[in-house]
Amino acid sequence: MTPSSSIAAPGAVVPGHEATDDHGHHPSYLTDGTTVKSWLLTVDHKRIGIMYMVWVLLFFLVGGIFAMLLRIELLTPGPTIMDAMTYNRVFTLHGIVMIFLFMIPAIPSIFGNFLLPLMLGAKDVAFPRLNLLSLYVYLAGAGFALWGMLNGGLDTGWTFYTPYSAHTTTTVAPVLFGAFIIGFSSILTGMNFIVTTHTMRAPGITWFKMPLMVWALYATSCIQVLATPVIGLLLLLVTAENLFSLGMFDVARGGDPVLFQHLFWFYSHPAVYIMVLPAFGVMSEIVATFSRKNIFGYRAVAYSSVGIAFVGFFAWGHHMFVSGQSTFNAGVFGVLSMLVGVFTAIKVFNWVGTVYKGAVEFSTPFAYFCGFLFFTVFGGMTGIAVATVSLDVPWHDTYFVVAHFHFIMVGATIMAFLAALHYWFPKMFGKMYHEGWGLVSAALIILGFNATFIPQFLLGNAGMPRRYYEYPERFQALNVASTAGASLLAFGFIIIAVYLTYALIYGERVDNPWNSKGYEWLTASPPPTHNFIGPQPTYPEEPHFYVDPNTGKGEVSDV
Amino acid sequence: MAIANESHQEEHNMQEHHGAGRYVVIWVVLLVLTLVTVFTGRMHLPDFGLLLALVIASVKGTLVALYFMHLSEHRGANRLVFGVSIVFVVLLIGFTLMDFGTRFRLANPPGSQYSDLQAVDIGANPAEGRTGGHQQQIKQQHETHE
Amino acid sequence: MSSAHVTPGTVPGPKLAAHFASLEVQKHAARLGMWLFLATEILLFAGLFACYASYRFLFPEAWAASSRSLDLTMGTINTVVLITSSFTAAMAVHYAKEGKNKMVGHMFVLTLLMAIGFLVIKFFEYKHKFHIGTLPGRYYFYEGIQLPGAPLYFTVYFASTALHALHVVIGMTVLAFSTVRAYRVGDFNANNYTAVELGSMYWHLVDLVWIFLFPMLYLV
Amino acid sequence: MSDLANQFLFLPERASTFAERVDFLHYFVVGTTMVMSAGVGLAALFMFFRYRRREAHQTTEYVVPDLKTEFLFVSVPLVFFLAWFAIGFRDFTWYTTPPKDSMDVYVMGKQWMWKFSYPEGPNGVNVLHVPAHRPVRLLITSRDVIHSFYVPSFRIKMDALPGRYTQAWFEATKPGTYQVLCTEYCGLSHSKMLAEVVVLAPEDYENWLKEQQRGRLQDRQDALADTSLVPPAARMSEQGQKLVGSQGCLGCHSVDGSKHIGPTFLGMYERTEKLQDGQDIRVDEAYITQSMMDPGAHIVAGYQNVMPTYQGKLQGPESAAIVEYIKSLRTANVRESASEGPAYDPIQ
Repeated sequence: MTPSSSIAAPGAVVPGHEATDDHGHHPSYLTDGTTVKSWLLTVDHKRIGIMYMVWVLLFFLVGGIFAMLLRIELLTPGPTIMDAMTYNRVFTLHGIVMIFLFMIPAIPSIFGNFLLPLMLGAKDVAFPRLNLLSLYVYLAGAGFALWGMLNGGLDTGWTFYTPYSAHTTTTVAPVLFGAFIIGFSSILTGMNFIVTTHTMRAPGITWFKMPLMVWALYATSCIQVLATPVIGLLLLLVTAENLFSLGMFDVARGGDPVLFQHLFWFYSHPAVYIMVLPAFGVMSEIVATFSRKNIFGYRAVAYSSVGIAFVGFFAWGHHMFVSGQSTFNAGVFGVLSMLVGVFTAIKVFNWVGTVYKGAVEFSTPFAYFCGFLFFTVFGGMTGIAVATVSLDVPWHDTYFVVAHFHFIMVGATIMAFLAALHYWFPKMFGKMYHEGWGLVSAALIILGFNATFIPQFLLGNAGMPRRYYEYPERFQALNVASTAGASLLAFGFIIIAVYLTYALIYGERVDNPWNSKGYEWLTASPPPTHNFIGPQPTYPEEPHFYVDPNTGKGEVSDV
Repeated sequence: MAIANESHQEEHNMQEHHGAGRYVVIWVVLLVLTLVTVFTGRMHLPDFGLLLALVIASVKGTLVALYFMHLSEHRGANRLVFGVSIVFVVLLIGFTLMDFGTRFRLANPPGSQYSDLQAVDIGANPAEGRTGGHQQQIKQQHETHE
Repeated sequence: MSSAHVTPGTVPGPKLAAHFASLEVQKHAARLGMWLFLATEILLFAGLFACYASYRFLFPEAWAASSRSLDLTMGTINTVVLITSSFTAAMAVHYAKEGKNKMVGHMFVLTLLMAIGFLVIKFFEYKHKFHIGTLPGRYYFYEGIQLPGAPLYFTVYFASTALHALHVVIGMTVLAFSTVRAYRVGDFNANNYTAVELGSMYWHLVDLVWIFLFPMLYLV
Repeated sequence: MSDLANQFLFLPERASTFAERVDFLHYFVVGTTMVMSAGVGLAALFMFFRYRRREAHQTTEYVVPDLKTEFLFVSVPLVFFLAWFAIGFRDFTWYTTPPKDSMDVYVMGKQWMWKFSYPEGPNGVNVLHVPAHRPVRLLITSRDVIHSFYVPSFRIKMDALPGRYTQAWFEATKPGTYQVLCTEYCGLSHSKMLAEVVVLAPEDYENWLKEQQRGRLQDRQDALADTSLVPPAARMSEQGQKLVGSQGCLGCHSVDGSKHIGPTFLGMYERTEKLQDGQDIRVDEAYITQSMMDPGAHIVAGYQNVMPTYQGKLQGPESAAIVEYIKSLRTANVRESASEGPAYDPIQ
């Protein structure tokens, strides 16, 4: 890529930003209406984002408590604190809560909602009311799911494999129906983002000047729109199977449980990218900001997001290598899975390349970036390892797989979530948190995370299957190590909760503490209700353009 | 000025207004194709019957999408969205069928043409003791008769 | 959507929501949103089509026999009815562009009547099946077809036609709103017909799905 | 060398030909992963240090990669990934294509046990006997939900689908006992659905097979006489295990600790049971034998008197064998012949 001529306008005036020089003279979105109603019925994308944050964090807490219960139970080979049935329900609920209620909405619905219009110079998303609707649909689905959990819960695992899910006596139907409803929320958000990206870009923001976060959200939205309906239908079919014996996958009548798995993974594999692509987007912003550099290979990173979204759809069969699927299909899906790895590798190399000749400031979000980088490389490459057809045979459904996807889900997505939380905290609330505590908790979390999941890789190697309530004694040492790590991790989260809450109230007022040149920082922090005061900002430069204005065009050097 | 361009182009495309005659023609063609597909369907062509029916259906579907839904006037994203969704449907079905066709034969559902196993249940026939899984009701009927 | 920036006094047009740059953009957004929504509908049915395709692939004989047990005449009539209703829906858009609100209403009423006709015919088909026992899965008690896979066919049949019928009902609701608006308010014109257009697009999708379901279920 | 690697990676003992292939690729892949992660990490660390910020509003150069760099970013991982895929798929094809001369064993998963049967006759519950150095094809099925047959030491795994067969094959390389685990969640006692593969030297296997085919217990005496391999108690309990399957005991009594129509056999021996009339009884040989012949005599509290008598259906040595089998299911001895395994208390 070559710098376009528009780069030549150094030090451009940014009108939307002027009003922020004297704080308090314009109402921010936070102070514009303080009644409960003004929050609950708002169509402001920023407020919706914040409401999402409240709920999503609540569900993260619920899922986290489930996770800790699981880890405590696994301290000893036999029963520890609960019976087998409870354990089976708890791991199912941990999966469902974390995936459907936390992971999928986490970054897109909180940060995407908050930032997408800001990054595109728009006043709101294209369909603000649909946006609010998606929040309430999400809550309705969550309500259904929670109601089902309180009424006995279900023990199928989050994968709901038939025929077990069709026959189990636990409350499958309400939870599945809840997940089905949440699907609508996901679709609405996705539609909204795609349309917003297509139609609401401010003059000057061409496709290849969009922040990479937007590219990532765009790719994520495509997956949400195209994949979610399939799982919606499938959840309905399984619910019908469970309630009325509809018989679509009924083995006795020629139905095929492997067909269920095909349809399930057609959604659930791309769903992994719904969870991780926004994380990639967040990290592209953060690495650029903190090394004060334009992204190395912008187009490559942008295209690879779309590439992952597309190829990610056609790799689903690698979840089924030993499920009775044909050898031929295993080969096809095996090759396609490798391509996803290549796209991810492109991103990783370009992030590292961004730091080259940059000016790194090692603050909390960047600390998470470091953790993220390691976890993504390791998690991603172990992903390639389990997609390597013959290696999957011993690893399939063991703790190796558990560790791998937690490396991606927790290692990449939660690191990105925390990084985003710290990076955009000043943007959202105009307050700053305590940097020292930020670094301490980041260190704790990264350490705790490694201590939790690296033993699980080894457990998987040793052959411990997942979803085991009791296990042979030889696995105990590693399980204890993993539980110890999890406690460290939990402790890190508690510290974050404390200092961020403190910062919310007593934090120092700031506007752009990172001196970032991302588009979203062109407006005040916290932004005014309609995002910009006065005329809309112009966008003469690409985002994260840190070239010295005195040297004119900037020194362009090829590597 | 990307923003203006995309939406402006769209608006420009949609400005054209055609006479109602065009809709009538499409409608008639759709009805004729329906009759054709019923006719060929009733011939019960052995191998390519379904294929032919699907080709005709695709032609009909294309006509509906292009003219009733005005896709012929749309450009850019709208077309892309529709096209991509069709591609994904085809790939979903294609990969799944590929699996059934190439699987270890005994792993396919028993009684199917790709399996060597006998079917567990092949429909209702009380005389042979097969009840189509409808045992409960048959039993109850039995009891009420007695 | 708050409508703070409505420009009064010009040609009667749709309200411009505050966050859009122009009406052009607003219409474009609405249309693109609708296409995306239709894409999700297509993929929703794709799941059922995949089930259909897989089982048809595995049990061709049962499929052929079972499809012959359906009433082709009723199916054909339903197809004609739905295609015609789609045609009237398209005409409604045509008239909306010309500002003939009465005709828009009439066309939609015709569409709705045909939709009801479609559902009634479907009801009689269902009733017949409940009577002879060509029912899904373990409820199947029809003795006429003794082939493995036959109960599965009726699972697919009922699942897909029921889902389609649900869409017919949703489509009818959407169109009913536009009908009322066309008669009562009558503000559709060349500048303001998005509501009619989107409603009718949804209806065409319902038709489109049936165009595929018909040969798949009745003509294998 | 590879033993050291196995220790380091916590890999279990390597006991099949497939395991050797898998482990080779395992080292390659995991080694590259570690080198790559470390490489990226070190490169990043170096750059974080080398290019640390010197002033708050520092400006930087505008650096973009040229085509060559991007090509390198794509091609290097691609070459590695495709190489892994090629090796992996070759091995997988090998794994899913059993040799023509392999011996067939039917495996059936059922909540929550594994049943093995050989075309020639003998059946087994939770213990699979196979000869070493001979390819064995497993035709795996399930009676209820999906299970997955996993032998870590052989590195093999295959799902058991209800109503149809999947296949997997292996060739064990050394005699021994290897644990079988279920890896597809299958309900309450998923984690207790354990079994084992006993790999015998070819000649031992022949003997075992002969013994099995002799079938009736009358022959057991002389069989014992010429087998010094297994202690008599274990030998008898093996017969008993066969009998509880063939006599239908397992229809009502589980061997995994779960309560069914009758009390579980697991840990029954020497347990103190509360009877319906409130008395306690210690389960010993006499009580077990009496329960088989006159089931209604002492009913354990919480169970119905539904068991048929086996008077006349079982001969003396047979009932003795069953008693011996139940004795072998004492909690501490659940996996008595297993090389390693859990010693857990069953849920009562």
